Amino acid sequence: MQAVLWSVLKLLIVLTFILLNAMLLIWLERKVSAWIQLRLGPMRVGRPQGWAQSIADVLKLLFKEDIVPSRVDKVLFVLGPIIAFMPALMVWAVIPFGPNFVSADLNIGVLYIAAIGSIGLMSIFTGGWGSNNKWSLISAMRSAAQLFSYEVPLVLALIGVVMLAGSLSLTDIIRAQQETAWYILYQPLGFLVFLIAGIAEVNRTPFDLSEAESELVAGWHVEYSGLRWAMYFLAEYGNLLALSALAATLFLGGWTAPFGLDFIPPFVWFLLKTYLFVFVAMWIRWTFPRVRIDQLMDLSWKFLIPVALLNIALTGIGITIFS
Amino acid sequence: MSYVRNVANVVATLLVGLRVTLREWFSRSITLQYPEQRWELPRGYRGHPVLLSDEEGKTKCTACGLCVRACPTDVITVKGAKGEDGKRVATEWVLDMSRCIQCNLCVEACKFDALAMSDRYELACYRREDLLYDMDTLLELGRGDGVAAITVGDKL
Amino acid sequence: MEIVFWITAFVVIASAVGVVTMTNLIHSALLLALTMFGVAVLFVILAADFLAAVQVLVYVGAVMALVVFGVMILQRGPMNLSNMPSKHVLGGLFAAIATMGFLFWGLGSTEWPVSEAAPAATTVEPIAELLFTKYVVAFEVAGVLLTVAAIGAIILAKEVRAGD
Amino acid sequence: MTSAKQELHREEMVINMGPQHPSTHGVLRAVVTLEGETVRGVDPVIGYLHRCFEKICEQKTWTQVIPYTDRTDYVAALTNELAYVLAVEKLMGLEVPERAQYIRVIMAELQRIASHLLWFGTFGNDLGAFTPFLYAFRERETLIDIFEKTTGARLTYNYIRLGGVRNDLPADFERETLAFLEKLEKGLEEYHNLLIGNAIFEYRTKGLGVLTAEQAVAWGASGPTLRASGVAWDLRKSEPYLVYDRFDFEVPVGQKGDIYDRCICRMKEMEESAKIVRQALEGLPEGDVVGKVPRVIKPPQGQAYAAVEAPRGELGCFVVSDGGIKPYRVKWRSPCFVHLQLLDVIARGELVADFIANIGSIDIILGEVDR
Repeated sequence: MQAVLWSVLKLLIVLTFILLNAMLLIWLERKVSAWIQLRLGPMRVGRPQGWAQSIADVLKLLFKEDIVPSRVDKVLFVLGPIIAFMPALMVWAVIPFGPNFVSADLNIGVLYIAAIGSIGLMSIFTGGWGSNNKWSLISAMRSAAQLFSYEVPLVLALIGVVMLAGSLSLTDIIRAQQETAWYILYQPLGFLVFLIAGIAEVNRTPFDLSEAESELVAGWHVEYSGLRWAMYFLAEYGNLLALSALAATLFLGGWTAPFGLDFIPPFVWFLLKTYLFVFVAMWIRWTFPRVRIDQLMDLSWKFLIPVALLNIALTGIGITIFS
Repeated sequence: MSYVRNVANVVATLLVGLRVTLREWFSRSITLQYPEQRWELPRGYRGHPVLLSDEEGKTKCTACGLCVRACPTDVITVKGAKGEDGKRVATEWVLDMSRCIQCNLCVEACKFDALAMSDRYELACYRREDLLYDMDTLLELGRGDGVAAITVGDKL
Repeated sequence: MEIVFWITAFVVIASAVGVVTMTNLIHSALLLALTMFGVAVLFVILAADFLAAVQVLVYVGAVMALVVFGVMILQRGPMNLSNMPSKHVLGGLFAAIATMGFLFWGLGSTEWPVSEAAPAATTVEPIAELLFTKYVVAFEVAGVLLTVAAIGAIILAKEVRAGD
Repeated sequence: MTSAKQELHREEMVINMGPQHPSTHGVLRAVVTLEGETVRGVDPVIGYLHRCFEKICEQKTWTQVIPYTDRTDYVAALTNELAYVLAVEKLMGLEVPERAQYIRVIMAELQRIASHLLWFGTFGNDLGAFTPFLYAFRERETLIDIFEKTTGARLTYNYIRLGGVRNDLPADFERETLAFLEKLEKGLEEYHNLLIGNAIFEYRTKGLGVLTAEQAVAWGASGPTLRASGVAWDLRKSEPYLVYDRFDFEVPVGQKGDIYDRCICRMKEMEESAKIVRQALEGLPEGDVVGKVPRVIKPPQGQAYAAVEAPRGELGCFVVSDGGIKPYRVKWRSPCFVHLQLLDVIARGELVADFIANIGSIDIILGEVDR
């Protein structure tokens, strides 16, 4: 009984953490984009720097009318945002926040994350198809093609890390990095592939083709409003956060402290590294134009996958030589 | 080989782009926080026409109707009567701001220096009737700052 | 654990029935995904976590996405009539009963060995070892076969496009 | 194999892009036929912004028409005024003082820069890059401030008058304009680094939306859209009006006529315009800014056509007078209207994303298309 309570508590902590961070990320995205674009961003709600803007927005969206357009497939339309939230939450089960601070230290952690990532597609399907809108249909097809293509390099990029660590468990991978060095040093190619494929996986510019507001208006969530839309939005930022946490864990040593700076708690290090990736993703988003769907495919099949395979081969050779 | 060179070129241009945004990231923002901070308007900014008054505070308008004829959108209504000194004086001068396109043609048409452009720009109001500015309002606004009458051939 | 099993089993069977009875093809396909997901949960209960992850990755992530993708592109006419039940009720009934009977016969006549050993703590290493030693030929052949199939599919698609 | 080809049924999807769509630059509705994501046909539907401009002109006096011209192509209001005023002056045979002519050139060229800056920003937006938009607006705001100081308005200037311009330039106009041109140079370099020189941008624009020189001429294209196809036709050079023949400037010409060329043409045009403004400021003569104009404007019976090189192409104004105080007819030859019909020619067979880039590359302003 206590175990069950403990799991529920853990789940609640993780849930709160993600929701708060997703809201923080929304605020951060607006600020970062504003600073890059010579603007100030939100300033009014909450001083300084309009920190409460996301809270106000979420509250506003909560109280908005729940609009379900008349010709939609109601079941799918309602299910879409809920399914969207699921993978964003489930990923966090295996990500270690600190040495003994992980919800479930699965020994197949990396594989689990890859599997969860593939569920995300279902939410875009249900939402995009259920909306009964031509734009969202195109968007759903686009994201299907995109996720097929980017799942492969993403998993291939992870294989290098797994080969070095000799384990699929994220905790083991961090421990292995603690003994040697951060894997970004051993796996620069793998990291590059992971970064590009990861950004494509969470649908951010320059790969936000399924959303593409200048072409598809808003893609699969064009018919959504109010709370449902907010769930899609929070899920998007939850995914970004999860990806960043994963990158920090796999390539930057997770919660381990660099340069012997042990007095800062591991949890803080983990967050710092995660947010470093968040910033990079935002910086990229507000710099580049969007690529086209066929170019996106080209990038995956003609560049990322060969490079990822090369990385695996190099890693294999390296392991054979040095061990 | 050309594949590698192509990739290198792509990466190079992308890095150049990232450098631009990084530099601007740390440059000063140019946003004006509007209600608190305000734009400094140049002399001759065309807000909307107002009436100028003479030393005694009375209107210079003689209700000659030149402005009415010059106005492309027919927003000016003028009525005049003989004043105490026998000269014609405007008794009613109404501006319909809901249709005014702020083109300055009425100011240019006026031969009695009775009209000028105010630099007011916050013209929103809740009721349509409030957009009808009568003579007293326009005279009062004409006494404020930022009023200028610029006509054809003027130097600024 | 018992409760989780029964709930999962119910979900799997109910959604499997739904796959057959739904008249909307998309609903059927998504219910099939749910079935697959439920089976993955059953694998977790059996401590076969590697298998569960692969089940989700392959069946939910790839195969189901492909099915839904295909349905979306090729659908025709009103969606709620896209997956109508078959008119051959008698034949279907016979085939269903025959299959059921065969399965029950198979299940009943097999001797199920019950292992007293605790389930392996990690399943990844043993599976990897088996794949690369005992079953290496089968594993590689499957890989080659899939590659050939993929290339063949690409060639087919390419040729059709070139001819239009 | 043949049977497989026949069995593959291809379904076309008709999509209404607009009138409420973020990338149609106003209220344009494009009925797009799609096969998958490939555009199989474009049918632009116009008229959502129709305001009877030409008919209203017949109800207004010759002077009163000028503020209305501002509202057709609201991004380049000054060139609209110029086209109308030049046509009426031709009809009346008015003399325009030299200083006024120089001021008109300066303002028209600055207007071209302002318009192209806006185009650059929105085009980046069409491609999914939002940041260049705000960088372009940083420069454009400086320029609009200069306009505001000179004309009293930020968008609808009503500045160019029959026989000259409304008022002389403000005292520090030259200093501010030169400062702006320097800022623009830096800005253009930044835009190049950020967007135009970017590899993704090149992939998105090169070899797409190709308009050959023959097609461009046959469809009546003008301005940067025509010049990108390799036809060096610029009214400022080929049929000089005002005092354009006194300035030394190049006409940027593209080679392929694709989206990329159209972009480069516009970017280079900004540099050329800056050159013209610098020369005109240097040679700005003293004198009046308005010539002798009759009190009541009554052009003699007859007709006249005047065309100027507007930022978007040849902007023509045809006026007919019956000798009265109002125009008998005003006809607007709008470049955007002509270019809009090119959409089907250049976007067919490309992807939806390219269609958006194509709309952006011909730089349409719906206020001018519908009028």
